[in-house]
Amino acid sequence: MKFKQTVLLGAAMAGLLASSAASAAEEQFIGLPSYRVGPYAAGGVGIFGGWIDYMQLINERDGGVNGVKLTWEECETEYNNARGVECYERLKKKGSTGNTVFQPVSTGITYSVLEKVAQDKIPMVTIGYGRTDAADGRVFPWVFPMITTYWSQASAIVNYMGQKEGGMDKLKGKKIGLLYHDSAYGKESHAIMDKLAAKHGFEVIKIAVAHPGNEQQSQWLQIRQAKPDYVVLWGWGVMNPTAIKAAAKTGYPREKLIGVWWSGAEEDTIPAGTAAKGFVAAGFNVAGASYPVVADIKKHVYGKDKGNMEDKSRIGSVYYNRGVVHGIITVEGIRKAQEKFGKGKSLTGEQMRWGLENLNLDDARLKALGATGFMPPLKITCADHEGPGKVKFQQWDGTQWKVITDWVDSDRPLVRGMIEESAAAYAKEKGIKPRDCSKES
Amino acid sequence: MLYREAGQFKASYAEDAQIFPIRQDRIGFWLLMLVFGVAVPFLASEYWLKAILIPVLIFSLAALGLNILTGYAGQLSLGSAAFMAVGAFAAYNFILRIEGMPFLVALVLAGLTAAAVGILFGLPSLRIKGFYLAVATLAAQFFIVWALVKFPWFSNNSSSGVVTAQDVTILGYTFATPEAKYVLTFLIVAFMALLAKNMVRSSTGRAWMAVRDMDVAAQVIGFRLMRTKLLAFAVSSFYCGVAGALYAYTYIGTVEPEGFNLDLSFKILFMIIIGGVGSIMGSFLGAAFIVLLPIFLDNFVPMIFGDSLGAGFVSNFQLIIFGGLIIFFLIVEPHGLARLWQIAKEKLRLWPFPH
Amino acid sequence: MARKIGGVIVDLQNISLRFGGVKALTDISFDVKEHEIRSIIGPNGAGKSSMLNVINGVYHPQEGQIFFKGALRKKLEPHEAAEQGIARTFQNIALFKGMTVLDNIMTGRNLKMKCNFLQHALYWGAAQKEEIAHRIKVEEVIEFLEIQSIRKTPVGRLPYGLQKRVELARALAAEPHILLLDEPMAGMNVEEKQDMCRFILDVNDHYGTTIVLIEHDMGVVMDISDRVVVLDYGKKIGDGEPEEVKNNPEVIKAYLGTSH
Amino acid sequence: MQFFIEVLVGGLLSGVMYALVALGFVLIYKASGVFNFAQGAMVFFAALTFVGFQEVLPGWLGMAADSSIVFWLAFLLAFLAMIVLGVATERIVLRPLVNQPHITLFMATIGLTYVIEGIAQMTWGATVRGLDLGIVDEPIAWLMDNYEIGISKFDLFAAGVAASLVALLALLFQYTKVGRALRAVADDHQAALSIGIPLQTIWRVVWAVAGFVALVAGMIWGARNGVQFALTFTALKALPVLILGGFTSVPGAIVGGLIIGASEKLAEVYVGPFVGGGIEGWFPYMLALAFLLVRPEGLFGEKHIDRV
Repeated sequence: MKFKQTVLLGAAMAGLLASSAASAAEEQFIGLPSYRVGPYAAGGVGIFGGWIDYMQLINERDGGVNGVKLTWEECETEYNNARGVECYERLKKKGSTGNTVFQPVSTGITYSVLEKVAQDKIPMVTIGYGRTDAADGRVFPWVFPMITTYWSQASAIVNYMGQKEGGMDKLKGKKIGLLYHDSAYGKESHAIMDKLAAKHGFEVIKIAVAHPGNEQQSQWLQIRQAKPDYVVLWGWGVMNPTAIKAAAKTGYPREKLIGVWWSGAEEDTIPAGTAAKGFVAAGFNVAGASYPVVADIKKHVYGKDKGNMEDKSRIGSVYYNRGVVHGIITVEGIRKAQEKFGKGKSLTGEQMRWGLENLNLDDARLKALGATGFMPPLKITCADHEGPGKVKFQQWDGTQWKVITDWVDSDRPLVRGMIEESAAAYAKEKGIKPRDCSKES
Repeated sequence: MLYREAGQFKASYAEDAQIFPIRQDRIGFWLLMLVFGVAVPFLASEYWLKAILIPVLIFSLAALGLNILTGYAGQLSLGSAAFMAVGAFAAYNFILRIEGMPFLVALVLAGLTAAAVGILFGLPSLRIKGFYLAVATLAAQFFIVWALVKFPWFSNNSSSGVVTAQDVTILGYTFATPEAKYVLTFLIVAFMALLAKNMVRSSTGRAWMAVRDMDVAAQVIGFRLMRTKLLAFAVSSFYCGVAGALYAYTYIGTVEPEGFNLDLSFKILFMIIIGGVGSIMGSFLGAAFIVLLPIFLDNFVPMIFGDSLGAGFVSNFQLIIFGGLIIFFLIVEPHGLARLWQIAKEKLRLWPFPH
Repeated sequence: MARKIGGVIVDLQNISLRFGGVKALTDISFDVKEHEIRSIIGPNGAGKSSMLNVINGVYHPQEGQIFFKGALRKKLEPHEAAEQGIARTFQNIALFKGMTVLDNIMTGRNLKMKCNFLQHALYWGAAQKEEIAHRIKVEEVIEFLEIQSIRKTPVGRLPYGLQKRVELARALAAEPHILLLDEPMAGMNVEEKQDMCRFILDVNDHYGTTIVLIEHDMGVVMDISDRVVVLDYGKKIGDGEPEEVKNNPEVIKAYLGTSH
Repeated sequence: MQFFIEVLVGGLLSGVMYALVALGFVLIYKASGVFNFAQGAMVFFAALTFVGFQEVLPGWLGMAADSSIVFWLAFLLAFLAMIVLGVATERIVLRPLVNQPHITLFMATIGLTYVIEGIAQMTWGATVRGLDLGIVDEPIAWLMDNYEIGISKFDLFAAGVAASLVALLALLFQYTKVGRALRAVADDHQAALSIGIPLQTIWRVVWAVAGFVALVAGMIWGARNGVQFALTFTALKALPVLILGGFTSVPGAIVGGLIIGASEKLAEVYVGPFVGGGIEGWFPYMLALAFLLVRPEGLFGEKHIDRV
């Protein structure tokens, strides 16, 4: 019985593999694990929509990257590790040169394939999630937690508070509440916040919210008692609007409530209604449909009715634009790699890895992409797989997000120190000899 | 005509009590073992090994564990994933903290740890029955996952709460390739399935089933309710714990509390319901079905609809089909795939003379 | 008959049992002697089954004392009663529906099996030997009750009469000293009843098993019992040899349903 | 003291919200013995359908989005959708599974959960939506000013809705023919059948009523936290309420909800800090479990005596 099933399914899948391999030519295949059902779908639809739309834009407007058409295939993971691994394995050999780059958009899946990508020689890019210490490219050559990590973000948020207070020294003696999702994700904030508290002399009050976080009465009563000067909202999903509403209910000023980038999208503020007005959140990309890159997508992709979004009003939303950033980094990595390995050629994962490691999106390049101010300038090196570590802060004005700061820096020395320490421990545990970056070309 | 037992006589009770009393079954079974134990590692692709066969084996083991508790001993549990988590974390910590800990010993210790936790959460079963107990087992599900997240010691102070499983090394050989991991998983699962089969066909299994079918009568006959139920919880959790450790070490490669959520508990419950409650083979059939169904739909649904519909539509449609098929199966064959197999065999036994 | 009735083995004194406010048994005393067939009769709801439940520890009376083999018995659980050699069958068949006839009867041997679950898991040496040794015993019972042809059938598929017989087999497999039978012949036709009577008498005869029997069929009761106790509304209204009880005016009143 | 009262009252009011969801479970379990795990998905589906219609109706009718006609029409349509869902469930899922073991029916409702979730997101998309019932979620001013106790108007409103819903259900059960039939069915399926009560009709009615309860619960939870997938998780809040109150008791659901709500908040505030907080996920389950050990049949459940 089991065997028969196996054979039948095998036959079905072999057929599929054959059909997708037939259309080779000069193409670059991108395997795209996505989630469009369940609780994660709300963000997923935006991210994957923006990402796919950007790749579509490159195909439609530019005829691909130097003539190499981008192809992709989605694979539903439901944000589940086991399904993610299956998707990774399914996608990795597809296309003429296999999967170019894997971006799981889930920390759990990132960890699950962390060692596999090195074996299979497929680079993994994790933007705004994943394994923080993988920013140390000497220990993790195949993993790219690009733009910024959770630790950089936490320090950038503290820097923002310092700015607001008129100097980092003013943070001394202040109380900062940390309202976090009681999960591995939320607890990622603890170590860095403790270090920052010690450095700047403020007090951190950690308050856990049990998943899913649709009830926060007791947490906000605790906050009201403690009267913190700021509250960092390290939340996810329904926890965010609930927190914003509860803040309003307890009379906590929304301007002092600062969300992380998984707490600062339209999905988090709209359900909170008027209560969300004034709420501030960090982001490594900003909202808005007026950026040339988004305008181009509207023109070249939606103009030809090839867009991925069913709900077109979400184009330019935080998550959508985050997807566009995913697209830009994917495409620019390919472009960079083609410069070295031959323009107009399909790349292997190994070649793509080089492209990503030498990625340099400076102001000029961002301008050419139509993404000035949309995302921070980005330069990746052999040792540093993170890049700028900067975020902008946006404030919800009741109907939309308004950018209120320029790119705010993180505490680079502190964060980098923690990253290197943690990566070194991993290297020791796994017996990895870190690369010598002076020898890399 | 091939499947016929005429002429096979049992000369002793030992022969009559074997697992497969019919010769053709024995041959078929050993063929199956040969195929999956020897041929598959050589023939199957990396994708099949890593993404389908290994998880099917591991989930089969977890389903087997739940089947012992729910199918044989009649105690409905919604917390199997939590016991898998206990096993995974126990194995990780035993290997991490005890120098030179052999993998197989760690695996047994992981199972025993899960068994101990299982006994603890099994205690309420002495007073609570049915859905009340089922909901009570959710306490285990939520509490265990919470504790594993809450106390960083369990994940060796990993900042993200996710830890990477160590290499699997037995007697100096490192199981690194998918083939090696598959064979190891296969051997462990096959061995434990044999143990389970032996337990359920002997006095231990009869005690469980007696408690399941009518607990008052079981007591009157002399079974001790407490010992029987707690043993079921312990053995079941042991199996789930080992499955959890294998999940971490030979499949996913990471140990993360949130991977063992309520959803996984439900999936395992589905496996035994679809496969067959109170059937060892059913656990395997159910696990294969539940692992393969979404993958099959993932390939199949877009094949029908093409790219004409949005990706969101396709994903949701698959979810609907998944749920619908489960309902369909429950309606068509509430006793699961194992029963279908049984019926097919009985038909085959009589074929081509139906009377 | 070769058997000899011995001394008192179970002695119940002033037993009262209540469920919440409902009195099931009120101040009942009676005894059972070794090797005898002791019947309990009475109308529906008289407390007969409760009586058996008190004897084997399913119910715990609020008042009264139980002497077992001459010693005062403490509050005990049903499985402890089983360990003392008390087996029983139930009014509404209490077989294990998901198991085969053979497995059901094998459960009767559980107290005599000494291997633990680890030995069972390996099914090697002692465990296998033990299993087969007990299987031989069970086969004797199967032969005795003439149910060889159905041994591999799931009990759920059997007709009522056969189920009753399997239940008896399960109780007999335990080789009990005392066998409590709760309406073993209910719902049977004449032929089946005759078979069942024969089995009961044979058990009593061959193994010397003490039997406590609840039965509605007066003919059967009067035929096979050594002594009969009569309950009505949880109270004892008669006790003695069949002839004696038959002529007891209170019993006649209860059974004919004249004014209460 | 003032803080304690605030936690307590807040907890009680949260408990009402849990009870609202638990009510749907109780209704279905009472009438059909089905432990309907899909209740959470029904809450989500109902709320999403309501806001979905609220979005599309103004376009269809050419009315202003905030018109009360749109509101009530959307409510009516969402209720209709729940009736259709209930009737379809009875016909397609329950009827073929009648007389199957409880666990089979339970598993079927988990399958049903996936179907409902899929239909909901397929029809209306995965977008998170706000829902405005026109009641602000703010503390009552004079309580705040005079006693520094923050009690939300919205929470009081929710409690009021829950109370009226229970009253309505009580009236329905007590004084209508369907209600009497329903109680008979709850007592004994076989007996009810034998005196000619049409079981299928009763089930359809109950599922429709449970759908209505889900709609109300979904609207209130949705107005509080937004209409999104997480509404399905409200079921997890309701389960401990169920075991505490008993699966078959409407008053049990209410009292259970109050107990769970109050004690979980008090525990989070007073015990949580000692163990690192975030205990609300499992505490209600542990509490219910501890309670069951003392009273296995729940608060209002009936004691069951094994007859042999």
